[in-house]
Amino acid sequence: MSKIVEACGIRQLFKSGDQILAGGFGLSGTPLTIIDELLETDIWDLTIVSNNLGDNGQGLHKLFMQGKIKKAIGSFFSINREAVIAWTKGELDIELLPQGTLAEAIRCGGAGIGGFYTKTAVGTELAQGKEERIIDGERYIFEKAIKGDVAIVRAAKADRLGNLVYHTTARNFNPMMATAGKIVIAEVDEIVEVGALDPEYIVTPHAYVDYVIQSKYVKSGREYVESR
Amino acid sequence: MSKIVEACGIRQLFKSGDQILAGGFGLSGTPLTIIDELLETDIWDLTIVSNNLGDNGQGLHKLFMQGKIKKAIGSFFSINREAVIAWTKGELDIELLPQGTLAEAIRCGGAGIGGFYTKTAVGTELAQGKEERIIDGERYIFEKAIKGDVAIVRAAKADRLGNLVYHTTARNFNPMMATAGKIVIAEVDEIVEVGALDPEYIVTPHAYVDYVIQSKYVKSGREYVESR
Amino acid sequence: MSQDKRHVIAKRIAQELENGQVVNLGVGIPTLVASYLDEKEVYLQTENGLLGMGPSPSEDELDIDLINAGKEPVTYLRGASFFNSADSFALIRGGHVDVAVLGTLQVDVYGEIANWAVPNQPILGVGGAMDLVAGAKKVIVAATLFTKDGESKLVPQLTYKTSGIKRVDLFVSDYAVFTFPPDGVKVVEMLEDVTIEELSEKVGFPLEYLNPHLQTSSR
Amino acid sequence: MSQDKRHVIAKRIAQELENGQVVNLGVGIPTLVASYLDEKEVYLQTENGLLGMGPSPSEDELDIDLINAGKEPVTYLRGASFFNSADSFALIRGGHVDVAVLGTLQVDVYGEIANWAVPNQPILGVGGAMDLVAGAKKVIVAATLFTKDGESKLVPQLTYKTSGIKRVDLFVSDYAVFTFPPDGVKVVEMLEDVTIEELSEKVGFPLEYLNPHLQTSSR
Repeated sequence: MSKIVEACGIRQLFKSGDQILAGGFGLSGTPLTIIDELLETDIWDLTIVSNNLGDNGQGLHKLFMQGKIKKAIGSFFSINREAVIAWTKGELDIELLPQGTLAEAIRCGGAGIGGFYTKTAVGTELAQGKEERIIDGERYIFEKAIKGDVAIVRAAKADRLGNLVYHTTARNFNPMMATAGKIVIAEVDEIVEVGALDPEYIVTPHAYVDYVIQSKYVKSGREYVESR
Repeated sequence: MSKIVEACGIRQLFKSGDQILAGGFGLSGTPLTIIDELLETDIWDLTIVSNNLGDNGQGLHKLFMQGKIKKAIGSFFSINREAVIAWTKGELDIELLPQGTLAEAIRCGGAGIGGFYTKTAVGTELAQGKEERIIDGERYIFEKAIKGDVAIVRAAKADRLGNLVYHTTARNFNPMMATAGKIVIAEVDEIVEVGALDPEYIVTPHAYVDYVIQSKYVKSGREYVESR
Repeated sequence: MSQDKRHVIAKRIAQELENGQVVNLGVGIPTLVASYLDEKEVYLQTENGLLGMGPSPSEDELDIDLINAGKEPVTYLRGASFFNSADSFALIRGGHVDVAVLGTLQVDVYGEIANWAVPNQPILGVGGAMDLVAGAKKVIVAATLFTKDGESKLVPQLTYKTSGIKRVDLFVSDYAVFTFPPDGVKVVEMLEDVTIEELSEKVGFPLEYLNPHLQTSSR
Repeated sequence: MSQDKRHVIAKRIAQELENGQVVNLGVGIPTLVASYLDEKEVYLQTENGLLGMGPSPSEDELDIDLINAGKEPVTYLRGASFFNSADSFALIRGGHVDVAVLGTLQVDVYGEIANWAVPNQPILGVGGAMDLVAGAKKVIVAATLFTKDGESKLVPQLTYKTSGIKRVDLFVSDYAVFTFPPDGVKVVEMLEDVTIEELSEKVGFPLEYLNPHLQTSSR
């Protein structure tokens, strides 16, 4: 049993209208190869859950420019100039969540938790329409769990069972997203043998991961470039 | 700055009536040395949050037999015969939670989450008196976060800043409890220099830990024994 | 109860497990299932924080920190991972455990089970029972069909405290394998040489085969 | 705005930080605080998943995966740890970050701040701003006291969108350091050579010293 597949083999796992959880903060930890494969599909009207919509013309930005994205749920789209313009024109739906609320909601989605109460954003515009409750004398708002049809994540290494470890701050949203997709696809820099990863150090246990592909991107100075 | 203290130095950190979060599952991952120090204090009426109340006459069992425990919140006290008898006589208050609910409630306590909705225990006796809510067509019950005045945990190694790593299934409740105490004391097998622990592999960042003591217990076959 | 019966049940459950599945085995009969996995690539999870649990250790290998949910020493296999209790129950409650095999006291005809509160004893332990019932993708219960006193564990209605509203998928007993479609319990197959009429009489209410063909051809 | 003013603010904030504290520095002026920590043992947290952030890397050290919340390359120091975004915000929201130093657009006289929604621009970014305001044990805001257009950022009432109901502890501006007791803003100390009367006139409402002794002896 191996979960390792060719990059192009994952295209069939998506369908129009899917809600996709995409790891990454800026471009760090973004599954660039998987996103490139999505560009080759005939699927549309995607809802993307991700901190931002790519950066520097890469990652989810490409998907957005191709017109595949109907809605984005995340915490920071100010850096995505084209997305901001599209939103102004009513061509893109955006749901803004505080970064910690976004991360926690995805964790809940993967953990079988229906929702949670947070102090973050109480009394602000982002709390409008949300249930408020006093717990032990403090004000909290209710936030619902977030799940995805597919989660696409980037890790440093996978073993053939699908256990994952991450690299520095490229970890970010990836471990939670890997728990909250009906289908979970991981793009990794390196595929290693079962037993090569220390059991104490595995961040995403293989139970969460359905498919693993080898990344085509490598770091070159301040950029991520295609290596082949 | 070092958080390393002598074992006896922690006695002053507790007071009567405290709610104490105590790591461990059975005796695995139980802070046996810290519990021994508690035995030497003149504090009483403790509420203990722990999966069970020790085992084989060790750990929290000693604290219970000394009469220090007023209430226990946990998931499995059936193995604690004396505690069961005390409960029957009305001498011990017990709040029973499913193990996953207990773990999640403590995580929420440390994470600034007021409470959460879980499917676990819906429709059972353990849901009585708890708010029920339908989320996306499924029944959930509300569970409140749990915090402690003091959290006592057991780890394998600490560095002098208080970063912690754990050993196999002795990890169990310890990492969550280490986030949810106003004061957090860790008992460890080994104290290492700052920089000796891999930053990718640290489970409990030092921000959570206030004091570290060297454990006096070592493993000997099927038992934990005092080494000095 | 005879060792044989327990092993009949465990062996039959092992047949239900498939390559690649993540499986949680409860204490008692469920633990025995591990002995019948043969070459199947099944990954055992234990809720105290391990995926990839191996068999009991030799005295040399023994590490008393490394235990299963029944607090017995275990080992871990290549590809295993350790995690904390919150993450472990996130795996369970979030539906990432493919099969939970659990012991039980009672199963009602719709598949609701009572497996945590022993009658006439103080109810002070639940452990991970309710999380597993609510969270595992598939739940198989393993128990002898009758108590030592001869009472059926398969009952029209639970008289013991329920473990949750989720219906189990399969009840593998020493007499028969039961499944629970919306209209109530059906016999999948007999494991003992009795007719369905005889078994119906023993449990105290009429039973039917899931596959009507078996109904007419039994014995 | 002059580089000098920014550095005056950063340097003054550095004085507020204590050995052993876990500190989160926002983008802009807050980032400059790191340059004035000297020998202080302060541990910098960045909400994208690192405690123990070091200075910018040399070109040799550069690893573009390793960035801060402002998406600039950073390094990590001995004793650092990496974690996921949920755990990072658990640290923040759970009250385990001792001090957050944040930029701001406005601060009202009770210490409520507006630092996420730039007026007359589409509001499409919040990042970790609200989590930090709600969660950090102590919040220090860092900003010049006046906008480029000469408007005071210290206001009787917010006209921009609030970042949360929690009041900040300190506002370090280029003119003065403000604190926010229950009865409203007080000047802790002047950083510019102006009288409190002159500053009151500039902000448009009367200001008082926290310590009345300073009130009489100013200039």
